Amino acid sequence: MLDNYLPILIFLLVGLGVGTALTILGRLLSTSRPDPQKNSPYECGFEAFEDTRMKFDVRYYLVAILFIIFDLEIAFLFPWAVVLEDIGVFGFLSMMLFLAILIVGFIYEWFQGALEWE
Amino acid sequence: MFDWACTLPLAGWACDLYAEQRLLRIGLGIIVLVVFCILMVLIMVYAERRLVGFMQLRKGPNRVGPFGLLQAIADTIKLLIKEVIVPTNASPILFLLAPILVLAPALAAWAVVPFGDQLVLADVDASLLYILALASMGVYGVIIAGWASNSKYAFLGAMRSAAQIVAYEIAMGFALVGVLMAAGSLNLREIVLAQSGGIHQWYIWPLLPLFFVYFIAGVAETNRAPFDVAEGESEIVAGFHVEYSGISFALFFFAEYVNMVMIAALSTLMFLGGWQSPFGGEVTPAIGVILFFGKMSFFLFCFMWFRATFPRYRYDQIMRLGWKVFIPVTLVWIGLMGGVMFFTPYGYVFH
Amino acid sequence: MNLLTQSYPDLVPAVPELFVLTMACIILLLDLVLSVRWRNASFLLTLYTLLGASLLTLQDIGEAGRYTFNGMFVDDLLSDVLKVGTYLLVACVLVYSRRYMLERKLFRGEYFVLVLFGVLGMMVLASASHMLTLYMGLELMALSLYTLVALQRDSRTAIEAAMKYFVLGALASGMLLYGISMLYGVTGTLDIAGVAAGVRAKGVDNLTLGFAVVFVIVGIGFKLGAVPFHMWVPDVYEGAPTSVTLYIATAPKLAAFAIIMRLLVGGLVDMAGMWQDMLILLAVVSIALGNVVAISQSNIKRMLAYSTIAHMGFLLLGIIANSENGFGSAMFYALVYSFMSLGAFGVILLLSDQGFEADKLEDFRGLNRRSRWLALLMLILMFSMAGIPPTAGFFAKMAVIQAVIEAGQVWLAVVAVLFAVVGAYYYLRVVKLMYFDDPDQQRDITAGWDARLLLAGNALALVLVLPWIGALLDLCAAAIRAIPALP
Amino acid sequence: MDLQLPIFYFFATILVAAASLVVTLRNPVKAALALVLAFFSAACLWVLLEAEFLGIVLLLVYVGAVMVLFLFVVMMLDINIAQLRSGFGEYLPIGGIVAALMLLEMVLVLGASGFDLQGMPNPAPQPADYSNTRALGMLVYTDYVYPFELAAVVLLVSIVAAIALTLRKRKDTRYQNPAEQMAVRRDDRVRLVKMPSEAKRESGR
Repeated sequence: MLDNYLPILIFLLVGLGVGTALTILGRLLSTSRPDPQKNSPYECGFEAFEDTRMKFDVRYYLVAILFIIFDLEIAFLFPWAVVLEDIGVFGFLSMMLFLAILIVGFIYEWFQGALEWE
Repeated sequence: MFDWACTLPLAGWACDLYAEQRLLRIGLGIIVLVVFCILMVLIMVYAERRLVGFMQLRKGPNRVGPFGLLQAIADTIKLLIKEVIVPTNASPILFLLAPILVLAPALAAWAVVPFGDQLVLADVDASLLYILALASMGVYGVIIAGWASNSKYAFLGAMRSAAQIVAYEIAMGFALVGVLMAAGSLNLREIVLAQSGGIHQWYIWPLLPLFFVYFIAGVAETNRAPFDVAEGESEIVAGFHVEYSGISFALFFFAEYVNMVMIAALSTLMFLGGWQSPFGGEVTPAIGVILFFGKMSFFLFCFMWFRATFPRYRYDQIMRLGWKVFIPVTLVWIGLMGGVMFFTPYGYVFH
Repeated sequence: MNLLTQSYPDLVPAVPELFVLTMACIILLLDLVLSVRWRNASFLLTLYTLLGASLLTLQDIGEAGRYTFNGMFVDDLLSDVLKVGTYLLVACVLVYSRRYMLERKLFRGEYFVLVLFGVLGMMVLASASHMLTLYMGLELMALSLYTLVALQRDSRTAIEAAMKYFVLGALASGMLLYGISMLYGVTGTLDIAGVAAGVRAKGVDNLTLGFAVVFVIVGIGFKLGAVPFHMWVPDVYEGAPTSVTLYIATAPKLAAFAIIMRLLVGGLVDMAGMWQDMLILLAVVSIALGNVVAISQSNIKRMLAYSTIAHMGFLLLGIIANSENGFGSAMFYALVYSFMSLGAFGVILLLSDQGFEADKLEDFRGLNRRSRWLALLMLILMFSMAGIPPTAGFFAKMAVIQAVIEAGQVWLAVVAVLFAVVGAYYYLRVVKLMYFDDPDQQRDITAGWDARLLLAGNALALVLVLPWIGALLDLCAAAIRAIPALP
Repeated sequence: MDLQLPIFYFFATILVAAASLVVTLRNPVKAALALVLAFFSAACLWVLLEAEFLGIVLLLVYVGAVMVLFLFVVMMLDINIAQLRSGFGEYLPIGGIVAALMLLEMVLVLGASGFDLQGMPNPAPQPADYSNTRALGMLVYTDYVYPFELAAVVLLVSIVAAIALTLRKRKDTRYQNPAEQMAVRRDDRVRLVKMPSEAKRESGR
């Protein structure tokens, strides 16, 4: 089984290598004439007058948390879908109960307005 | 000639591999795949500009080479020799690292894509999961780019790309669950083989709603129009890569197109029977690869078509579509599939 | 494990759990559509749920242990007694805190749902015969409790308390998990009976097992709030809304006892020589520090928090004895303590008012003049906590100390009694404040009749239970015998 | 195959280095990125243990979802780095002692008889067509159905908790509803009134 993963490992390293090599190549081939105006961050022609980092509404985090919860749910669904034939009706029903519990949560989210983007 | 090296500690395995030529095969495979990606991107860039030009009653590139065919190569050379500007307030290392981190997973995902029954570099069992995982890593490049640039536009772009994932990844995952239920495997080769027997066996028919959800989510994941809110050149100039130029910009560009080809390839493998012929029966590997490319081109065409046709989605619309339309649709379909498979005699429809 | 003939698990033993889960989901959804005026419906439905669950649990209470879900769930006398105790405690918690929550705008559907899910977590814990379910139950309970503490979002202290509770609680469950993973590494199973067998096979002097016990004890120590893992207790008790403090101070103690019985006794009874030593340390320091520091408190919630720490030390004495009598007396102690704590926090709740928290000791000054009846109830509760006869608290203390003496740890008994005497000081100070001082305020007590009645029953029961103390101790001993690993 | 050993050391080194960077880096964003690297290396180690499903899910869930959002929280909160660092030196001795003790314990535990190579021999490598996902699926939904459903309940509680603790209907924030804005019709905004025409009075010009 691990034999199959060897090419992947090598490919990942090659992928990183290709990117790095091209970046270095670009630096070698390209000109470099720095200039304070050129190097300043893009701001539609204005001087930047404020820090980039800003606070966001809590609402954003809420959607993010809900997303993580559903992502975990998907992690549970994948092996289930693969072995569905073998685990039979019992396995199917156990997942339907799992989904039912989470659908309760989904309905709750929906009606509470957590899915609205204001 | 290298015999002496094999006596060194740790080097023994390299010699063993060399002896069985495994490393050589892997190396060749990787080179083929990388060259394939580069070629595909060059063709895509040219084709897209011509096609969109055609749709918008323009000419598109037609000066460099016959019919402008060499335009993409000219652009590559231009980008290679242009200056890479690192903004004053940026974190230089992360700034240069970001495009590399976008490119590496985009390339490495191809390791498990089967072009034919035997034509796959690494036939791992959980290949679909592996591609998903790598795709989700690509977002780091975008985020790092947005943060390291230290520019408001770039930051907003990165922010939006995270919202994008939040909106679509779940629907995409649910859609894939349907495919897995039908095929009973996470392995792409086995998923294709489960669709053998002709066009009526392809999963696009029984899983039509899931197919639409998947493809739309795929378009969103590659940050393509109409879901290109992370770039949104008319709103936030160029989003996360506003500060990038030269080769670093080219890497982002390259990765985006490689990802696009990947989504097209996955859609082909999972819904259109991969390399299989629509009339059933065995095909030779060469014909299989041609069929695979043919099906893939259709999806790639769709990508360009969307770009030429649709206006950009608004933020709240993206959210609503992802959470309130796609998730219920996919959930209902999964339940329906399971119900039909277990409690009615029509389960064969989904196999 | 033939998958083709996978048989359906026997759901009958788990019916109470399924019932509570279903009802919690129904209340969650119902509350979405009900208007604010109909909130009381959710409240009543929650009470009915607890009532229904206790009927379902009592239905098969006498029967021998029944395992289901592949031996991961057990329905025996121990679990039944603890579950019924939990329902009763939580029902009282809800009735006591109804007005308090209404006045603070916390009377929301989420509150009931989270309370019910907490109950579900405790039920799962009480019935766990597999370390995986034990852990899931623990997390379910803890997650609900963290949220309940933070439910008062505009209160800085509540948020701070929730944060401390969460961070330390997560650390504790991490420790417990670490210990569990070591046990799994050594014995190769997560089934608690299997662990017991594995420990016997591997031998007691296995170093890895030793470390596993250390981590398990640390995890349990955190959950119980025993010194030196007690840091969260006073802050959480003080910072949380009093109704939530009431909840945390009662039913979870039974759940913590369940963890000890299932994991430490059920799975690691052969390692008793080792965990006894550690528990002796925890118990002595808890009793000493809890009783001494409580004296200097001016906030009664904080004072009761330190008193909890001391009481948990007493509970551990029964465990240390490592005998059927000892475990039985510890169980009795847990039950009695949680009802005392219920009453004491109940009084604070009843005295609290719109925009006023009766959580200072001064607020009890001259309570006798304001309400003779409430002062009397508080007197009984304080006497019982101090362990003054003829209250149930006295018999509970006596039972554990007797067990310790039987186990030959006379010095431990002496230390415990000495510090109990020290502890009596601060309980009696409350009594003095109530009866011999003049009231600072003439605020009317506006508690509803239902809460008053229930509180009276709660406090008087601690005295009136006297004739049945022997029977209760027998019940506890019988419940302990349900654990298979005991010799 | 002895190739596994160098690969293990490769990823283990990265993991330890990245984990140390998480606590020592001054910039919280960079620390979070180091944590991502640590997760990635851990996932590779899991795959090396032939737990391919769990390894990839670690990538998918932790690296692909949890850390992305965590990174955003860190990026957007204005964390005062200097203030954050002030306690570092103060807690270093006690933290160091605890860490050293933990290390000692781990060495003792892992060196003890329970975990030595004789007590825990390597399992035979799995054949190429072995499906880790399948093996997992066969157990989770049947034998372990009870903890599995409990996991759903825990997730439900976390949904309720997240919404109860963060969702707030603010009355003071003014927000636009673009969909409503777009749905406006002419009739909602403009009222055409029919009026009889009047003769324009000529001004004296």
